[in-house]
Amino acid sequence: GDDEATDDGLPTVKMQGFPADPVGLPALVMHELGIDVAHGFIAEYLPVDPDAATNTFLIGESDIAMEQDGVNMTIVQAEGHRAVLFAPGANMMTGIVVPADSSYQDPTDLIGQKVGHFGVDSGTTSTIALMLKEIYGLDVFTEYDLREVGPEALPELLKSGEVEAIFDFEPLALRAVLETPGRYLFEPAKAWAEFSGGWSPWLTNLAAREDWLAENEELAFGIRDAWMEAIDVLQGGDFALLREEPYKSFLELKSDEELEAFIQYCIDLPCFGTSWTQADIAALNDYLALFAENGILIDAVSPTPVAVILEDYFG
Amino acid sequence: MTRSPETTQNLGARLRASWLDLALGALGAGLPVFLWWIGSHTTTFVPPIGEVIRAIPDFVTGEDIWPDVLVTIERVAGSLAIALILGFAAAYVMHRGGLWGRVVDRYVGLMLGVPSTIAALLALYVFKRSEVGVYFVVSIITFPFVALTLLQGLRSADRRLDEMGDVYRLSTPQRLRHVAVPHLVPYTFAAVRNEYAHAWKVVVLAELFAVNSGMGARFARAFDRFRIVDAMLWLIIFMIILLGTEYLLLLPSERRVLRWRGSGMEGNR
Amino acid sequence: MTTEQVVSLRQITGGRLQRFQAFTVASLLALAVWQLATLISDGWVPSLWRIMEALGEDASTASIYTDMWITLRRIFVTFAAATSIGIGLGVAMGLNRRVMAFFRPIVVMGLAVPDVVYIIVAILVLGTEESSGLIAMVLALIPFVVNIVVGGVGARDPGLDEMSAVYRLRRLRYLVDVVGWQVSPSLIVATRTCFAFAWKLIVLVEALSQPRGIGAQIYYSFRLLRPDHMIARALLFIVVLRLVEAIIFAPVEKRFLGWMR
Amino acid sequence: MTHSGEYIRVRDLDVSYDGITPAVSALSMDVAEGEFAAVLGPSGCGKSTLLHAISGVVQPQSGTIEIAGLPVGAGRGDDSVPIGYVFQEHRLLPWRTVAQNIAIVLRAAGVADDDVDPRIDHYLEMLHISKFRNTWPLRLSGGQRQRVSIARALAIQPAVVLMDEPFSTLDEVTARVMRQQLADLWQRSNQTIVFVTHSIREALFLAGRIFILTQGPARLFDTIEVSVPRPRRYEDPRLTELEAQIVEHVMDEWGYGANSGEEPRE
Amino acid sequence: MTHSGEYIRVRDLDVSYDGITPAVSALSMDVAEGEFAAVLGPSGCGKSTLLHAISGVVQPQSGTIEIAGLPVGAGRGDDSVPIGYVFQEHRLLPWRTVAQNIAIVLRAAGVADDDVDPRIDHYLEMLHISKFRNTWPLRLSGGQRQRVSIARALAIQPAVVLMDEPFSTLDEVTARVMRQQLADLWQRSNQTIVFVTHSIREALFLAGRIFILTQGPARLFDTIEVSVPRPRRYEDPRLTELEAQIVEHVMDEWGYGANSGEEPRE
Ligand SMILES: Nc1ncnc2c1ncn2[C@@H]1O[C@H](COP(=O)(O)OP(=O)(O)OP(=O)(O)O)[C@@H](O)[C@H]1O
Ligand SMILES: Nc1ncnc2c1ncn2[C@@H]1O[C@H](COP(=O)(O)OP(=O)(O)OP(=O)(O)O)[C@@H](O)[C@H]1O
Ligand SMILES: [Mg+2]
Ligand SMILES: [Mg+2]
Repeated sequence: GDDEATDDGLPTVKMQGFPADPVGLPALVMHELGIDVAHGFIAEYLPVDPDAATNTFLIGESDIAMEQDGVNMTIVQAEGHRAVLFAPGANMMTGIVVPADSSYQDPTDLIGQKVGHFGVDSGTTSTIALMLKEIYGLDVFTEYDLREVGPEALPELLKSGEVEAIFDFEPLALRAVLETPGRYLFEPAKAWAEFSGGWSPWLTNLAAREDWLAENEELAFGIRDAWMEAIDVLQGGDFALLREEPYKSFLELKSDEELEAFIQYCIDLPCFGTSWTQADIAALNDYLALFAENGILIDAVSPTPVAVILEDYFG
Repeated sequence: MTRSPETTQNLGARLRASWLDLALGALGAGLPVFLWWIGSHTTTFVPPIGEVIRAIPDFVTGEDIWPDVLVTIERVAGSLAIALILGFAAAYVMHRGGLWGRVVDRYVGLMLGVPSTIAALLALYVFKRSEVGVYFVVSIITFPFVALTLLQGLRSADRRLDEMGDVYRLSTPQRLRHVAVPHLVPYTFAAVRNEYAHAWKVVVLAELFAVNSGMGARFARAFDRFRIVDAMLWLIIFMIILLGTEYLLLLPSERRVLRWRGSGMEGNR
Repeated sequence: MTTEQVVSLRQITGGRLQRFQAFTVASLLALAVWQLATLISDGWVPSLWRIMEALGEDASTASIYTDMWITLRRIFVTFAAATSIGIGLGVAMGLNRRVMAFFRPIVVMGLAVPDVVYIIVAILVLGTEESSGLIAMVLALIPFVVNIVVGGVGARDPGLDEMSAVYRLRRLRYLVDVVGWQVSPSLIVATRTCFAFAWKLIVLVEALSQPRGIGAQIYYSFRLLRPDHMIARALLFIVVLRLVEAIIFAPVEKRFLGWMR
Repeated sequence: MTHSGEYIRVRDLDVSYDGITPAVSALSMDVAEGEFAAVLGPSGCGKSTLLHAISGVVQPQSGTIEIAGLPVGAGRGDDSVPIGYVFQEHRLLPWRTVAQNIAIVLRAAGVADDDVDPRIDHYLEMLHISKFRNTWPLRLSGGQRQRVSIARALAIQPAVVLMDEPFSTLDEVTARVMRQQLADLWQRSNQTIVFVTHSIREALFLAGRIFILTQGPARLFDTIEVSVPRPRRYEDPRLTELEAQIVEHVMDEWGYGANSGEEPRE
Repeated sequence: MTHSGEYIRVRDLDVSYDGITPAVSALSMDVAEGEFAAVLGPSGCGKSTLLHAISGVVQPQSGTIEIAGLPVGAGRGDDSVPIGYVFQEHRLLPWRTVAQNIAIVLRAAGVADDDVDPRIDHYLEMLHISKFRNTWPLRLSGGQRQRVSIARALAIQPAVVLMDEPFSTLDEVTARVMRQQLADLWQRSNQTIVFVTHSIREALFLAGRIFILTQGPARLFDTIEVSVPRPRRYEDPRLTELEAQIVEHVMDEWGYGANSGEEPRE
C-alpha cells in the first residue's frame, strides 16, 4: 500500500482486523482508493492476533474493530465495557464441509460421527450449533462426536479422513471444499435466511468504543460511510479487485485457483452486508436472544444496545 | 616440547574421532529430515522436501524476512540476558536463605507456573502494544527456570572452597568471580540452552499479542493459514539459528571454559 | 541429647515463624506490585480484590475440581513419560560421546519446534484422541530434560568412573550408585523443570484441543474477557501444583542430598 | 626462641560436629608470636578440626580462640591477623591455573599488582613447581597439588601459617628439601606456624614445641619442648632418640598398647 | 620368596597426558606372582600414572601390560584377574556410607550376600574404623577416609593389590600398626602387591623388591632386592643403613644434588 497518504492534518484511524482476514478487505480498499481521505481521515490497518483482538480493542490500542460480532459485543458489555456495533460487516462466511463423495445430505446425518471444529467458544462453532439447534433440533455438543483442533488444521483433518465433517470459516472451509474435494453440507447464511424469512446474521460488524464515539462523532460517520462505499466498490465490481495487489497477497491464499473460488463464493453469498436498518438490528437482537436462551456463550442479552445506527445514537 | 611420534598418532586419533562425531551429528540431523521425507509420502499436509528446498532461494533473498529475523533475534537475546541476570540474582538470594530467600522462593515457585497466555495478556494491559511487552513476557516466563537451575548449582557448590575463601578473606566480588561463577558454568550452560529455546517459543506468543511483527508472528501467521511451505521455511530458519547458536557459540565456549575439567586422557580413551 | 532436642525444636518453631513472615512479606509485596500494575494499566489488570472474588467463586464450583483432576492426571502421565525418557537419553548422551554426537542436533532441532506445531502435527498424524496431545507434549518436553541431565552427567568426577572400572561395577550399579547420585542435583532440576513445563504445555493443549481440563477453563475465561477468573483459575491450580511439589519433590530432594552436609 | 606470650590463645575449646560428635574437647594451648609449634595426634583425633577452629572456619561449641588478642570467627575483620592455611586436602580452585590460584589470594591480601607475579614466581620456584605455573590443578600429581597449596599459603606472607600435614604426599627427598626450606624461611621471618603432622621426626626437626593430643576427641596429652639447637640435621641421633621416646610415650595413650590388632579406645 | 616369573609384565610402557605430556617413558618391569613390590620415585615422576596403567584405567601410548598373561585395558573381561586399588585420593562414593562403599565392590566381585557383612566387619576392624561403619565419607578425617579405601581394596581379596601411598595420611603409630598388619596379611595370602610410597623406610620394611624410578617422565632407575629376612622390625638398623644408602643413591638422580634450592632437572 502507499502509505504516503498526503493530506496532513487528517486524523489516522486505526482499524484492527486479523491478518489475512477477508473481513478487513474494505479497510484496504478505502485506503487504496482514497475513500478514507475523501471522508476526512486516514485508515490504518492494524493486524491483531485473534486471541488478543478484543483486549487490544478495549484497551484503546485501536479505534475501530472490524472483527467483532453481536455475541462478542454482548460479552464485552456484560463485562462492563462500553462499546457498540455501528455498521454492517461480513456475512456469515462459515460452513460445514463434508467430503464430496460422502453420503451425508443434511446435518442430522452426522449424528454420532466425528466432526472437527476449533473450539466450542468460537463464533463459528457456536453459530452453527445454535442454528442446528433451532432448525433441526440438534444438539451438536452431545449428539456429534466433536473433535477440536486449530482452524487451520481442519481442512487437513477432513482430507485425511480423520473426521467426517468440519465447521470452519472462510477461506479455510473453501479450501476444504477444493482439496478434499468436499462440498458444503450447511451454509449458515443461506440456511438462516431461509429459516427466518430473509435475515441472516453477520459474521462481523464494525465496532467502536463509546468513549471514542463521544469524542469522534463526525469521524464515526465518515468511517461508516467510507466503509459502506468501499463495500459497494468491492461488490459492485464483482470482487474483481481481489485479483489485484495488494489484496491478492493480503489474502495469503494458496493458489490462484483458491482465489477464483473465493471470488465466486463472495459473489454468491455475497460476502458483505450492506443493509443496516432498525429492522436489521432488531433481527440481530432476536438472534442474540436465542443464544442467551440456549445458554451458548451468553446467558442473557445485554440490557444496553449492542448495535446502533449512528444517526439515532447521536441524535 | 618436541613432537614425538605418539603426538602425531594421537592427533590422528583425535581427528578421526572428530570426523566420526561430525558424521554422527550429520546422521542425527538427518533423522528429522528422514521423518519429514516419510511424512511427505504418507500424509497430505507435509510438503515434499524438494518443494521446500526450491522455495528457499526466493525466501532468503527476498529482503523482507531479514528485518523480522533480526528484530526477533534481538528480542530473544535481550530477554534472555535479562532472564539470566534476574535468575542469577534470585538463585543467589534463595541460596543465602533467610527471610528474603524464602520470599524470593515463593515468587519463583509461583512464576514457574504462570501460563504464557496470562503473562502476555498482563503485558498487553500494562505495556500496551509495545516492544517492552515482548521483553517483559519472555524474560518473566524464562527467568524462574534459570533461577531453579542455578539454585541447584549453588547448592551443590563445594563448601570446602568457601571455607578456603573465608580463610584467605576473598572479597564478595572475588568470590563471585573466582568461586561461585566458575562453579555455576555447567549449570549456566544447561539453563542457557533450555531457556534460549524456551524464549524462542514464548516470543511467538509475545509477538502475536504485542507487536504483530518479527519472525515469531510471521511463522504463526503462516501456520495459521496452514501455508505449510512458508511455515516450514520459517521453521528451518528457527532451526538454523538454534543449531548455529549451539554449534558455533555454546559448544565451543563451553569447551573452552571447561577445559580445566578433562582428565587429560580424552585422546587416549 | 535433650539440649539438642531443645535446639532443634527452637529451629523448627523459628522456621515456622520465618515461613509465616516470608509468606506475609511475599504477599504484601505482591499486593503492592500488583496494585501498582492495576494502577498503571488503568484498571485493566484486575485488582487483587476482584481476583479474590473470582477465586472464591471458582473455588466453590464443583466442576473446577473435576477439571483440575483431569489436568493433573494428564500432567502426571506426560511428566512421567518425559522425565523417564529424557533422563535415560540424557544419561546415555552424557556417558557416550557417540550417542551425544548423534542426538545433539536432534535435541536442538526438537527445541526449535514451536509447541503448537507438535500438537497440531500429532493430531493430524495420530488422530484426534486425547493421547495425541499428550504424545506431542512428551515430545516437546524431552529435550528440556535431556539438556539439564547432560549437563549434570558431564560434571561427574572422572576419578569415580575409574574406580568403578577397576572394581568392575556392573552397568546398573554404576549407573545408579556412581552416576545417579552425582547427577541427582541435576535430576531434581530436570524433574521440577519438566513438571512446570508440563503444566504450561497442558494449558496450551487443552486450550487448543480439549474441551475439558483447567487449561480449557483458563482459556474459556480468557475468551469471555474475564481476566480475573483466568488468573484465579491459574492461581488455584498453581497452588495445587505447589502442594504436589511440596509433598512429592521436597522429601525426595532432602533424602537425596543428605550426604552433602 | 622464647615460648612465653600468648599470640594464639586457645581456651577450653570444644568443637563437635552436628552438635553430637565431639572432635575437640576442653583443649587449651598457647602459641607465642614467632613460634614454630607442631601438633601430633593419632589419625582422626581432631587435629584438622583444631586448625579449622583456629582459622575460624568452624565455630566452636564453647571455649575461646584469640589471635593477637582478637577473637577469631565468622566476623574476622580486615584488621585481624592474616592467616595462611595449607588444608589437608589442597582446596585449590580447579578452574584456575596454579598461578591464578595464588594470584587470587595475593590480591585478596592486598598485594600490589606489580608484586603479584614476582611473588608467584618466587614461591613456585621454592616449591619446585615453576613449570606448572599455567597448569590446572586437576592435571597435577598429588604431591604437586599439595605444593601449590603450600605456595599459596606462604605467598601472602601471613603472620600465622597453619599447615595440615603439608608434606604427607611428598617423597622423602623432596620432603627433606621442603622441610629445610620451611625451617630457613621461618627463621628469616617472624611467622607463627602451627604445623600438624603425623611424622614425629618431622615435628622434632621443625618445631620448637610439640603439642601431643590424645585420641579423639582431642585433648592436650602432653607438650614437649624441643631443645635441640638449630640448624638441626634430620638424621641427628638426638632426634632419633627423642622420636623413640615419644613413640614409647604415646603408644599407650593412642591406643595401640599391647595388642596391635586392638580397637582404639573410645 | 622368589622373584622369577612375570605375573605382572610391563614392557616399553609410554604414557602421556593430552598426547604431549609424557608421564611414563619406556618403562619395563616384571612383578612375580605373590611378590610384594614397592615403587619409589620423586613427587610427580609418574608413579600414580604407572599404577593407573597397570589397573587399566589409562591407556598407554605404546607398550604392553599383561597380568597373568592377559593384557589389561578397557576391555578387561570378567575372566581377568581381580584388582584392588587404593587410589592416592580415596575415591569413595560420598553418598554411600563406609559399609555401603565396601559392600558395593564386594557385590561387584561376586561375593555371596551372606559373606558381605562379615567381610566388611573384618576389614573395618583390621583398619580400626569399625565405629565409622555407617558414616558418610565426608564426615571422616583424612586418615580415616584413606583407611576405608584400603579396607575396600583388601576386602575383595584380589589377586593383585595396587596401593598408592596408602599410609601417607596416617600418624606414625597407626601407620606402624597398619604396616605390620599388611605384612602379615600378605604373608598369609598369595597376593601380588605393587605398593607406591614416598617413604623409603616403609618400602624397605614391606617389600621384597623396590623399583626406583627416575624423575618424570618415569623410567626405571634401579631395582633393589631387600634381602632382610622376615618378620622385619621397623627400627632394624639394617633397614636404617639401607635407607641411608638409597637416599644417597637417588639424591642426585632425583635432582636435589648439591644445591637444595635448585630446580628439578627437566
Ligand atoms: N564434617 C564432619 N562431620 C562429622 N564428623 C566429622 C567431620 N569431620 C571430621 N569428623 C570427625 O571428627 C573427628 C576428628 O576429625 P579430624 O579431621 O579433625 O581428624 P584429624 O586429627 O585431622 O585426623 P587425620 O590425621 O586422619 O586427618 C573424626 O573422628 C572424624 O570422624
Ligand atoms: N590428568 C593429567 N593431565 C595432565 N598431566 C597430568 C595429569 N595427571 C598427572 N599429570 C602429570 O603427569 C606427571 C606424573 O603424575 P603422577 O600423578 O603419575 O605423579 P606421581 O609420581 O604419582 O606423583 P606424586 O608422588 O606427587 O603423587 C606429573 O608431572 C603430572 O603433572
Ligand atoms: Mg586431618
Ligand atoms: Mg601420585
